[in-house]
Amino acid sequence: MSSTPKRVGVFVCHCGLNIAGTVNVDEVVDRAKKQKGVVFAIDHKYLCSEPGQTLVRDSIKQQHLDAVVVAACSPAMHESTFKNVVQSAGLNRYNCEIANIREQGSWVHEDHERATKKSHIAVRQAIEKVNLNEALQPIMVPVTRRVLVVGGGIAGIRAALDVANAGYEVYLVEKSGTIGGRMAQLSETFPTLDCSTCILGPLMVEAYRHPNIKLFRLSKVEDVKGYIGNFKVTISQEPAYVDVAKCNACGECAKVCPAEVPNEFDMGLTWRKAIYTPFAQAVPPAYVLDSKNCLGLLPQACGECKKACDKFGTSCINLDAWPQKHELEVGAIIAATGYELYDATKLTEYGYGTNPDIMTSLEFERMLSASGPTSGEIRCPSDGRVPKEVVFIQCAGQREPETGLPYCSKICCMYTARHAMMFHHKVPDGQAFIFYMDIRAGGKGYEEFVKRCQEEKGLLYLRGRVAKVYDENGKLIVRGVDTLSGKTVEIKADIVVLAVGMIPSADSHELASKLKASLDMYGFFAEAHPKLRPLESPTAGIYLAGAGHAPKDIPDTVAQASGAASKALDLLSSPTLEREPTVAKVTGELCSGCGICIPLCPYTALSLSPITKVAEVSAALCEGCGTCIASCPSGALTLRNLTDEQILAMVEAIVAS
Amino acid sequence: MTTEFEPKIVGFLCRWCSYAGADLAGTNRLKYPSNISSIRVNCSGRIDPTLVMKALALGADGVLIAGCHPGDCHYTNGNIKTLRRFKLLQKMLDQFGIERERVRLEWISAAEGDRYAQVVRNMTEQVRSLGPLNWQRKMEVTA
Amino acid sequence: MQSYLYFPGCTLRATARDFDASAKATAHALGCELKEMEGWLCCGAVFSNVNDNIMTKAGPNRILSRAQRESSTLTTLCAGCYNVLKRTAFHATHTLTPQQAINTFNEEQFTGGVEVLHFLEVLRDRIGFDAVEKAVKAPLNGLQVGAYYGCLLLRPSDEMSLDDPNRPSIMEDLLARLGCTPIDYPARTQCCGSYLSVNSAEPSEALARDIVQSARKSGAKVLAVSCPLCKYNLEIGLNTADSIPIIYFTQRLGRALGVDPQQLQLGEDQLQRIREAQKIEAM
Amino acid sequence: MTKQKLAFNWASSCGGCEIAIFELGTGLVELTNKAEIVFWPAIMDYKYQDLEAMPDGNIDVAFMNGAIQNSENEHIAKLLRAKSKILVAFGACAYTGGIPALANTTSRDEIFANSYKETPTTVNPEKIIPETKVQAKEGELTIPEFYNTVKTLDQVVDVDYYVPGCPPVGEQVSKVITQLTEGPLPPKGSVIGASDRSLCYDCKRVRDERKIGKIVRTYQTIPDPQKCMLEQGIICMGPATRGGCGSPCLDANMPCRGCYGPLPKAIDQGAKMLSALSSIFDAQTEDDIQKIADGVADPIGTFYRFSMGRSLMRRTKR
Repeated sequence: MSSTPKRVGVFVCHCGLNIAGTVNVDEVVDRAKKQKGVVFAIDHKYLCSEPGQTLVRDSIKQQHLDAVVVAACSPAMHESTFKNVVQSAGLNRYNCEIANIREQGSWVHEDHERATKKSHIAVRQAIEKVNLNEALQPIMVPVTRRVLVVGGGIAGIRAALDVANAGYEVYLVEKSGTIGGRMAQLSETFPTLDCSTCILGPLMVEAYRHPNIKLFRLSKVEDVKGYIGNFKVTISQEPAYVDVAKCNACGECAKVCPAEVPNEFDMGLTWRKAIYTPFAQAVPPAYVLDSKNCLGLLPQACGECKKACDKFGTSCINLDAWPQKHELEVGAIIAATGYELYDATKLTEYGYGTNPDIMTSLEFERMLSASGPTSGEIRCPSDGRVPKEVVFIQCAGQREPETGLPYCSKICCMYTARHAMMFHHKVPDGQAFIFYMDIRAGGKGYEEFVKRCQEEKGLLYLRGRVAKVYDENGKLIVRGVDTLSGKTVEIKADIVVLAVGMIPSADSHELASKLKASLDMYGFFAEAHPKLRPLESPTAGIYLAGAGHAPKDIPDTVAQASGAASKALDLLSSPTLEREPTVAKVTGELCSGCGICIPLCPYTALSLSPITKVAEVSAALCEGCGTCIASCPSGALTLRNLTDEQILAMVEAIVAS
Repeated sequence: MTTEFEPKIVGFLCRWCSYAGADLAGTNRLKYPSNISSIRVNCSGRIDPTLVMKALALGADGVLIAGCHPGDCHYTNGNIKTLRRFKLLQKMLDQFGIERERVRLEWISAAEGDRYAQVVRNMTEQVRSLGPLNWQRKMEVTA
Repeated sequence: MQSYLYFPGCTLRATARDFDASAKATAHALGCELKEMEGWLCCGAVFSNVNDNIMTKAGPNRILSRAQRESSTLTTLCAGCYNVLKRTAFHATHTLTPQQAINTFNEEQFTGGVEVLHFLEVLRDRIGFDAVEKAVKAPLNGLQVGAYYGCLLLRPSDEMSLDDPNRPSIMEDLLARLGCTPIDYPARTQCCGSYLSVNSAEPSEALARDIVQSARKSGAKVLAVSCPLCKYNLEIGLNTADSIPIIYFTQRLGRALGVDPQQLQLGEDQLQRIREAQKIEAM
Repeated sequence: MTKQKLAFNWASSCGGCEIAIFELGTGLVELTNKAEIVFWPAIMDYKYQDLEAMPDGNIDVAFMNGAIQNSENEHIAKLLRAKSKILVAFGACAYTGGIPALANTTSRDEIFANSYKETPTTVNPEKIIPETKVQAKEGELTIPEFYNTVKTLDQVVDVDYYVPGCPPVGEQVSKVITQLTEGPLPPKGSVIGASDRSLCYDCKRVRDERKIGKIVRTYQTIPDPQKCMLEQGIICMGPATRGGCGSPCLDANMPCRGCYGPLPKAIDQGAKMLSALSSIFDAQTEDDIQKIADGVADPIGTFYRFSMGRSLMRRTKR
């Protein structure tokens, strides 16, 4: 606490009409002038603009201000901006406080008088607080110059490669037996129709071979400790039971394996063995044994694969392998957890699951793929006949509050057009019907692509929703409405394809809570700011890439991945980083060493000194949450620049008004 | 009373979830009564019952403590520690005769701008119908 | 004897006495009773989606506030009444309606303390289909019955929550227990035209024809319904050639339980038509 | 040298603080060599007139114990203030309200109803309750007015020093008297005769892990004399209470009840203790937390046993 009262300057922003439209700025300025300690108060149209910042900087010098209160938008927006201004004017950056009169003022109140009164209160709060702020210097901590990438899809691969190519080590964690993710399952990509695996494959290999990238497949993040620049991550890894170095993928093991399970790569349209290669281009190019579906390892139930491998193969199978734990230290983490499809069985009106010829877009995708169950031929799953009528239902269960998916998955209009076109190329005498709500083809070359499809004969776009899909005497009937002709239509279909929505992958919630990164209302990773910081989580040191953040197509995903990588590189570029010094502090003479606070600290920043018997804080570990302060029965603990005195001064500012 | 009573509500909002949620309410231009003024703290775990009681003693008619949903705390489980304190505090405030509607603990995530607005509307109305708390005067009453 | 507070509704006291009678008889045969509630009145017939329209809400709320005094549940038969009452209770408990205003107007308090049940729910969740099956005396060997739901029983699904609005099974499950062969046909959840038939017959007749044809195509010989209005719409305006015998599920149930047709108010003509339709001595 | 003039008086209290002075024993005799006791109704027949007769500032140090619960208490407090150079709030009641201030959880009417009507032993057929004035054949009789809210001494007059304790322990009393009679004087408003750290600092009991799975009341168990009371689930006010008492209660295997009052930086002793205690509840879910919290039978009576008068809320809403 400063002994001599600070000379405080108050700056009130109009933010164009955002604030001034509701709040009487002049009145806020006048009333601020009357506050104790305030020697200067002025308003400005846009304080965050260069002239605005200059005004603050110059006034500090001319008016000999010790402290500054900026009444403007939320501190989440420009707190650092104005702290920097204050610093550049030669004051300690902690002599600056923000009064939030926009997000929690002008924007939420209609009554001008009340909005103005509340803004005045906010200003008073800030004045009270800044008066009691102490000048602090940032705490410097070292940065571990390594990056963890979670998720081995195209986003994870791209981000890992960018960081690795910049010369930093990367840990790439993937839950399945290979990297590649969803993109590897795709047949072609819109709008250029180039073969998905052909463009992905080389990247997979590059990532796998890259000296700076260490791949942990069959792995998941177990635990995350620490903070930006200094994360300690525990990875748990399932064994592959196959020695990658020795395996030459001869496949003898799979031949003899008795355990058959649906092949997730083919969306369950085909079967695979318990020992298998996920797909042809999988890296590492070796077989994997999935212990969940193996007849038994502990105790060993069959062991046929090992026998076969020892006999015909390179005896690379070790059935006694154990799961491993890896302790990793990284400075930044990139979350690239990707997406899954909404459970189509929940959309009972479309009858998915009651008839094999009703399929999801990703199942249809597999059927289009040369590496798919039908090697690229389109057949009805029910009886293998070539379908003549195929109905595509866009927005299946999407843009629909009832299903919990009010959002648009962004890619469906495009891939459905592609699907219809591919179908028509493969079955020239076939007829494709596409039910759509509206076509969203924003993107380079997208609109042109859709137009091409729409003009192609044999593709019929029907604007409207499908009411139900039902089976009448072995024939699929699609009943919907064509809102352009205003008629209900009934279509006899051989195959019905549902463009179901993208949802965050199942384990992203678990990862988020370990990373302490917040999610949005749908379970996608939340960004720090939708416009200004779309690549970062609000939690420092966590960066976002791909469809785990929001539904995205491949170009957007790759772009965001490179963006996230460069954000991480920005952090790694310096060996140390500054941490907020607003941490807990103990007044030794008042502490009795009762120890109540010790177990409350999630960061073990508190300890009892063996010599003095009283509590000590490790400033480097403290995150400044303040829970220990609230618990301290003797008031010996305080939070720098958010002391009880300061909070109560703010409370008084509120109730005294 | 000639003019309607306008309660004074002090809001302690955690920086990562609830304050961000309150900001989101603003970004979405949701409207709620201006009776609440917020104080941004890093974590709801910072809130010492002393601060709540002092606020009431100083003349606040209601106090809202808002933090992240359990499991989502930016500091692992600061909100759980708040919940522990709050449960016992609530029991004691009952003894003091302070209605539960006046002191509330709510979980509001950064995505729940609408929820924040709703909570504030609802709480303001409840406190308004309870009338002023006026603790200062109650303490002075001797005769 | 287990007793369920019961709301008959106007139609069951007029054109659909057989529904009322057969339900009471079958309930009795299953060892419980439908106890008619004190001072019931018209449910309002249509649930108004305008929530601040207190007038349309007053009636059903009054019914429920009275039921509340007698029991924690209220059992209904008519799909229309069921829809109105269940939604009224739902809106009250979820305070979607200005409950305070309604109660003040009614001078009767309804606070949501009544669970509105359809007799089908009673059979499924309270008595249990197993118990029903045990009580079957005259199994209807393989009689092909199509269950017709219409819309009011099932929609809006989040408020009615009786069964899946797209693929319901509660009636089929019951019929199967009685020895029938339930017929699944696409139109069983389609709208019957409801009050359209009052002012313009054609569209509702068209709808009815669709439904009946769809049922016949799939091999149904008889339709079981749970709504007098549906029954009316499906019967009227179809010439006997493309019509199909339509009875209340309670009558079907009653027969299986060996209740005398008189008690079920199954007219001889009805029985006759069913026999013809079904060429086998199932009834 | 002229002897220092001392005064002792009690307001609303049990008299334990008077006894505490006798703990000086023979020291009392030595005291009278250095100082002259000019007013001490508890041991000698002083009259209020004697006090009123004194010129202002006549007394050097006045020790006032007891809370202010009626108009007489307040009148004498003011009188004593006027007549003394130094006024000391002596003991928990004068300093923080003490046990009498627990009356603030009810009201005058309830107290009267209870004491003069409801208690089984009361015989009061006419249901008479005390009036400040009554007409009798002797004329008008008056008694002091009973207050609805009990106050601390410094809520009615300006106080120079505070001595906590119920009662202040012997050696602290002699220290205080010497300090105030011989100087050097501490800054005005100081709490004297106590430590600035909590009782835990002096506590000899062993601490292991700071958590509480269940609240245990003293009658339900015989505490392990070696282990920290809190860790045995017994509510011990030690962490939130000034040390300096020498922890006699804990030595007698009873938890601290908080008579030495709040710590220097603690705004409210009860709130601080409540926070400290609940913070270490060993529960994660709302229900489990509630279970433990329910174990605290009477929060106010527990956390404010001695400090209600000086608490933030000061009384309940009546």
